[in-house]
Amino acid sequence: MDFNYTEEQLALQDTLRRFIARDYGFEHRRESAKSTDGFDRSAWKTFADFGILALPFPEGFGGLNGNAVDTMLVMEMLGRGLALEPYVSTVVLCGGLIRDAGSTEQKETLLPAVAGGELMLAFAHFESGSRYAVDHVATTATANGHGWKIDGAKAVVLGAPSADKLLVSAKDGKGISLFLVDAKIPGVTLRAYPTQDGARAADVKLAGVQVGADALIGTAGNALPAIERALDYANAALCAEAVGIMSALNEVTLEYLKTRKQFGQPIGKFQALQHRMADMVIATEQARSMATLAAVRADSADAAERSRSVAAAKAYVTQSARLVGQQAVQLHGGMGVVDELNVSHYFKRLTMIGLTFGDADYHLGRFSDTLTMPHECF
Amino acid sequence: MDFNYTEEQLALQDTLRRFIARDYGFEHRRESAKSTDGFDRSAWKTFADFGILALPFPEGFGGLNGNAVDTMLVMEMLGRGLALEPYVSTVVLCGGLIRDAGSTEQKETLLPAVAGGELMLAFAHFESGSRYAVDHVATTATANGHGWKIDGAKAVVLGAPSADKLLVSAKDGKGISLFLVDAKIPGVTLRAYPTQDGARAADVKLAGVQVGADALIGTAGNALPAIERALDYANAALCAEAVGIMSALNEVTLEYLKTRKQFGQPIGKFQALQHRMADMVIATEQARSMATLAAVRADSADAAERSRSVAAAKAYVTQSARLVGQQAVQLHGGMGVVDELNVSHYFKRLTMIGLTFGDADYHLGRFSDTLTMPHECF
Amino acid sequence: MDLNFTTEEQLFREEVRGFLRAKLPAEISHKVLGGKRIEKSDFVRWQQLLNEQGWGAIAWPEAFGGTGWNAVQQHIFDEECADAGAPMQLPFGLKMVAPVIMEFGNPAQQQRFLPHIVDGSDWWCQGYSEPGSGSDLASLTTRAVREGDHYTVNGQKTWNTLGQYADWIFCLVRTSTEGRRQKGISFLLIDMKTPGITVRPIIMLDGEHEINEVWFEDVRVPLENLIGEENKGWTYAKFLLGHERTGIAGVGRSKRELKKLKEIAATETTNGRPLIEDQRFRDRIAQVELELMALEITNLRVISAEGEKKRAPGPEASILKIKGSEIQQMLSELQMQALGHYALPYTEEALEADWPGDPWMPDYADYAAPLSGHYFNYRKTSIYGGSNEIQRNIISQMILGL
Amino acid sequence: MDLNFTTEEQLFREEVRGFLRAKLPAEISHKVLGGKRIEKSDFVRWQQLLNEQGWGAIAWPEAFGGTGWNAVQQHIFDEECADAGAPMQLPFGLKMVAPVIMEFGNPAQQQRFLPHIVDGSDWWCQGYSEPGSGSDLASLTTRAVREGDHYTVNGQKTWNTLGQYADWIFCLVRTSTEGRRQKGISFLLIDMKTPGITVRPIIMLDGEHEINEVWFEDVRVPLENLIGEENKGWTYAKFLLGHERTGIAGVGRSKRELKKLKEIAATETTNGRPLIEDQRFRDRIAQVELELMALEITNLRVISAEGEKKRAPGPEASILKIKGSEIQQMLSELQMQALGHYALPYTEEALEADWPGDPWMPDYADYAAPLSGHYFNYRKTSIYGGSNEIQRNIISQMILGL
Repeated sequence: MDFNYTEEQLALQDTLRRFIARDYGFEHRRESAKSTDGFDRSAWKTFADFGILALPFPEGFGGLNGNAVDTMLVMEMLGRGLALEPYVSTVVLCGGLIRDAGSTEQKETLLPAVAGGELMLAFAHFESGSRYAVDHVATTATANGHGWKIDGAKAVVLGAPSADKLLVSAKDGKGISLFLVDAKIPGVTLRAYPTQDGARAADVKLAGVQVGADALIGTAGNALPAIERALDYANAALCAEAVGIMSALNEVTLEYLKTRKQFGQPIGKFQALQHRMADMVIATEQARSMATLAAVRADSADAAERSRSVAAAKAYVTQSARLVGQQAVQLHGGMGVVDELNVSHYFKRLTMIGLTFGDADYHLGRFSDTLTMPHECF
Repeated sequence: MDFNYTEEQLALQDTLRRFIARDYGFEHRRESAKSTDGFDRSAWKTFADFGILALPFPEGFGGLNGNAVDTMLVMEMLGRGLALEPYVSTVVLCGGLIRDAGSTEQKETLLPAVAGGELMLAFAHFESGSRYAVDHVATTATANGHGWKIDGAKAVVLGAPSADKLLVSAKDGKGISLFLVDAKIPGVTLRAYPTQDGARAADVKLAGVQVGADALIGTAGNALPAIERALDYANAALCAEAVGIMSALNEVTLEYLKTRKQFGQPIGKFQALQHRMADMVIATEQARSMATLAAVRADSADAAERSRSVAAAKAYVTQSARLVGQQAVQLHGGMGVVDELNVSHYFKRLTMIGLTFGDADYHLGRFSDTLTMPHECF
Repeated sequence: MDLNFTTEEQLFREEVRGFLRAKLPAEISHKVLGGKRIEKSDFVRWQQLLNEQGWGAIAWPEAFGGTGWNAVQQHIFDEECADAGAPMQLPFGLKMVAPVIMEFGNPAQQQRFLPHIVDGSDWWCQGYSEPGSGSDLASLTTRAVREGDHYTVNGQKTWNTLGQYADWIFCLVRTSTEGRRQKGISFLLIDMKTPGITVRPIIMLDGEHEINEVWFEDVRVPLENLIGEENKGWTYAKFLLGHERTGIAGVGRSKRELKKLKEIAATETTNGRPLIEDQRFRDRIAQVELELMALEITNLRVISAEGEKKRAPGPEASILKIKGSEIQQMLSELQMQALGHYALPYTEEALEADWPGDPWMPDYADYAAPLSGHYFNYRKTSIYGGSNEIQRNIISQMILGL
Repeated sequence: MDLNFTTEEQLFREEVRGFLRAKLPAEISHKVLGGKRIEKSDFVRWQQLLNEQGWGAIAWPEAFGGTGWNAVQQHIFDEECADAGAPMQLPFGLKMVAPVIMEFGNPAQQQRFLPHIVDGSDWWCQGYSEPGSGSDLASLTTRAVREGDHYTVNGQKTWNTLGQYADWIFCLVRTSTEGRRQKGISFLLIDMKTPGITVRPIIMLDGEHEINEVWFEDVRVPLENLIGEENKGWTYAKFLLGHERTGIAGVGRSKRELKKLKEIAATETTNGRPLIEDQRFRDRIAQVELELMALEITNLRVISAEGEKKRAPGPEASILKIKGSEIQQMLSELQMQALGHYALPYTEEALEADWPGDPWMPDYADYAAPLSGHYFNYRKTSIYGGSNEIQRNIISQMILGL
């Protein structure tokens, strides 16, 4: 039982905290969101320098052999900074998929490029009409003499507009497979848009897209377990990001309660608001506990235990984030619903986290369905 | 659109209000609860004098032709007084069943006796293992030369210990039938107990109970619609009772907030408690609206509309009653959890209402299941 | 006790429906029902159409050009308009300044201003809140100094809704700093074209320009634009705040949005079945529908009681505000949640009436586009018009006597 | 960052389990697990058995006869005891007065009182609250007047838990009315056999006698029973209130009750299937299990941090109290709800250990009998020990600085 970060982890946390505070202020973030890419490519380079793009990869492939707790730490800091860079898409999801499902050659080619910040990836998996079902893939892959032909459409692919390559899930005869698809080749069309929280995504059409045999990640038809793992890992990362945001939002709100005056006193003197703030703090501490659980269990070899814990954490953290986000806005009054302050941006990002890779009800359902089985409490 | 009581209704309300205030105080109620019957037989006589035992019956059978709104009015006042008398069992449920399903002769024999306060009845319907399913009846009725033989067991029959006769639901070959069974005849055994709220109930065993052909209420196998209607009517009545209790509990709690002093001022000066009290008042007003809906719709000829509205009301009122009951206790602090004050007794009765004839989830489910059909809002 | 509408009320409802079918322009209802951006011209055109029918001011007395309808009729009208997709009639002229002008204005003011409100030719906005005075309105500091035949106004107002279109603003200004803060406030009507007025947009969290700051720099306001007496403005302000009643619960609009929520949930699929067949989500709809059913009846109870003039408005207005805003928020949240992945895209162009939809996205992404923005935007409903915390203060202190 | 227990901790857990298997009397665990009434003799017998093992005071320093266990060990012990159905060790002696005696008592007091707490021979109760001072403890009025070699105590205490069995009571009394109210309070230990003490039962809403009023009429208390200095009692009282830490979250007991809830839901049937297969009810269990999972980890975070002495106890104690009590209440409410019709009967005799069950009722009605009473009774958990409102005051004012 140990709730401490290691010395190295603390050092990395400190580095990121200082970077966010000094070089990733709110106005900088606003400019980045408006730029063509929708994020800051120089920040991405800095991330590479910090090593966080190499974090979850094995040392043999240019990585740092980090675990999900390392990722938690990074995500919490990125959350505080409302970082727009597609870290989850490129590193956590696609990097993780290649690490878990790719061939040695693919890992050798791709992971160092991700780690170095030269290769950006996006995971084109969910489809319209499938909602959050992980195993629903209508996109098809047909083997032919040149490799594979892929047809289908993918919905709301996060990070796609800036991705060099897409990891596309598709069904062949046997099951679900993963293909590495260059975003610029014929047949691939993107309709890009910003997301509500200022990031970028795209709907992706794949019409007779021809890729070589080497585009197949790992072996054909066996990608589902790796996809499930990657999404659990990503959801654990989102939990940590949410906790970072909630902490920051509580700080901002507490400061507002202490400085905003009405009826001749700081509004933080009103007991109803004090108790609201107390509930926000409680929710955040509880969410932090669950995000910790998710991080520790995301690395578990037992898939059922991993999924159950991550589902529990995502459901709970989303509920907590809803309370904290909504109440931070409410306690700010009019200042909570304007674009000018960071409050509304934190709130929007928290809301979108809750709707990414499964909403609270979806994850509650996953967890609830395990209840008939015997378990220790966590 | 009219939310007013008629002159007659207001007069009855006034009569009951004065009776409760003058003759049915909390200490009187406590004594009644401790007595052998668990209620006050002289109050029952007074109810007969007031006419409320005759309320929902047709004039031709000694009744007053009252509707569910009249019953609502009565139940609200009985709620304020935490009346222990088995009004719902005898008048609303059994009286209603005989009215709706009985033969003319049965109505002529039974309803005037109920109206006069000479006959007390209990509805022996639910069984262990069936939870709240209305159509689940394992008790059997077998036709024989002498009439019917009944075998089975009924769970938690409210009002049974004081009932002269039981209305027993049983399955024959065709469907569910209702039988009037003398509580004292061979084969009928009761295990009586108090309920959590100070009323009385019993588990009832029926072992080879022989009743005559005239014990069958109405025709064989057709009782389910009448049972459903009677339970809807009873649930509407319970909603009104809950609203009466919630109003009374709010008054008591408000008074406590104004008089109890801590830190040199009435605790009602603390904003967190003020807002709690405001939420209790809001919940009660909203519950009153739903109880009104239930009362108006309980008389509806359209069974689907009736059931949907009553389910909605019972679910909602139970949720509101939970909030009001729990918070009334909380705001009273230690004084809320002692037997001495009426607060805890109101709370316990509210809790039991919520668990009688279906809990909030059961009724929410009934309502939710209708959602795929088109409806106006109420 | 009867929850049914009378025959006359039903006939009235039919009349309203007939009018809406005949006169409500399809291009406007398309925008409203689709959650598109509503233009100034849409609001004005609809007000003109209502005025032509004699229904420009449903809550006003007939003497001032109103319909004289009772509260239940007004409720039916509101409900039908919402259901048909008529734009909301903005309250600033009709429901806020007009009752003050009728009650406290002089005949000249009544003749000058009221007809232009009914016929839609004057667009009004509100100058109450200031950066330093939100919930604590009486702390306002915008100064009006009497100089000969006019006041000179200096200061800043904020949370001014749609003032970028306004012809007139009604303002609370400080005309005295002596005595209790409430004693030195006056109620002024100010022509927005007066030199010295600057309107600066405030962008909301959904990216829309709906509110403004309004700056006053040596703005000259003729004395004749003072309502009632100098330093009595707080009385008029409280009258105004307490006056708006029908419609505060927003039942009609919430019923429309509930219907839309069910449509979305019937379209969106999960595991190959409509989302509404998923018990977990359906229960959430059921729960908000229960709240709305209760509120609809509570609302009718309140307006019926007021209609009979049996008593003064009670705590009910605050109950209606609290529950009404919470239900709006719940509905917009569930609409967003229902969308699944398509809650994420921010497609500003989808707010335009002539957006053709996007062949890239599935059909439902068309109606989906504005919904997350609505959820964000509707957080304002528990903040504006007296925050829900202030409403709970009102219930507990003014009504319950705590 | 590691959520697994170390090998030593796991071995320690095995040791505790072995002890419980060997020594916890079945007739006692039967009562605890069945929700039966626990007698004084049960509490005392269990304390004696623990004492024989050297585990009578797990949180005390070894110097005073404690185990010297660290916080994680204490947590494991609590958890295993709860799961096995050991009775709670009452806090009044062990966790409340003992730390005060250790910190502020003189050696004579320490020798006189501490061993008898560990071996179960002295039963302690608490004399803090008074009818007029609940949350506002400093307003207490029970007077102690120094007269020669003793104090004469007059006044009334209330919310005294299980004082009907007590040998000793620790009391806050007023020894001075000068200066700030907090300045005139002293901390006295009083022998319950002293003439002038009357214990009057207060019956709780579940019908049980668990608390009392304690009246003092000219009760003579030797000066040597004063803890520390006269008029410094408030300092000791605050120390006491802030001291109890492990166990406040009640995680072990709540895990046991969650298990029980699932067992009930697997037994009770609806539509012929176990209730736990009903998604609506299962989701409710899931929701409280999420809360408990989070609390378990929060609790471990707090006690780990304290164990490392890296910082003083923070807002976490109040978080643990609030969440812990809410979860206990939710669990008892769901247990009651799970019962369906059998939530209604009040079967007092079922609280007796030797109740044979009732052949009339279905099997599950046996375990059902105490559960509604528990729900009612557990409303106290958000009231006692500093109400949850007071806890929120503490978080917002003491910690957040509001």
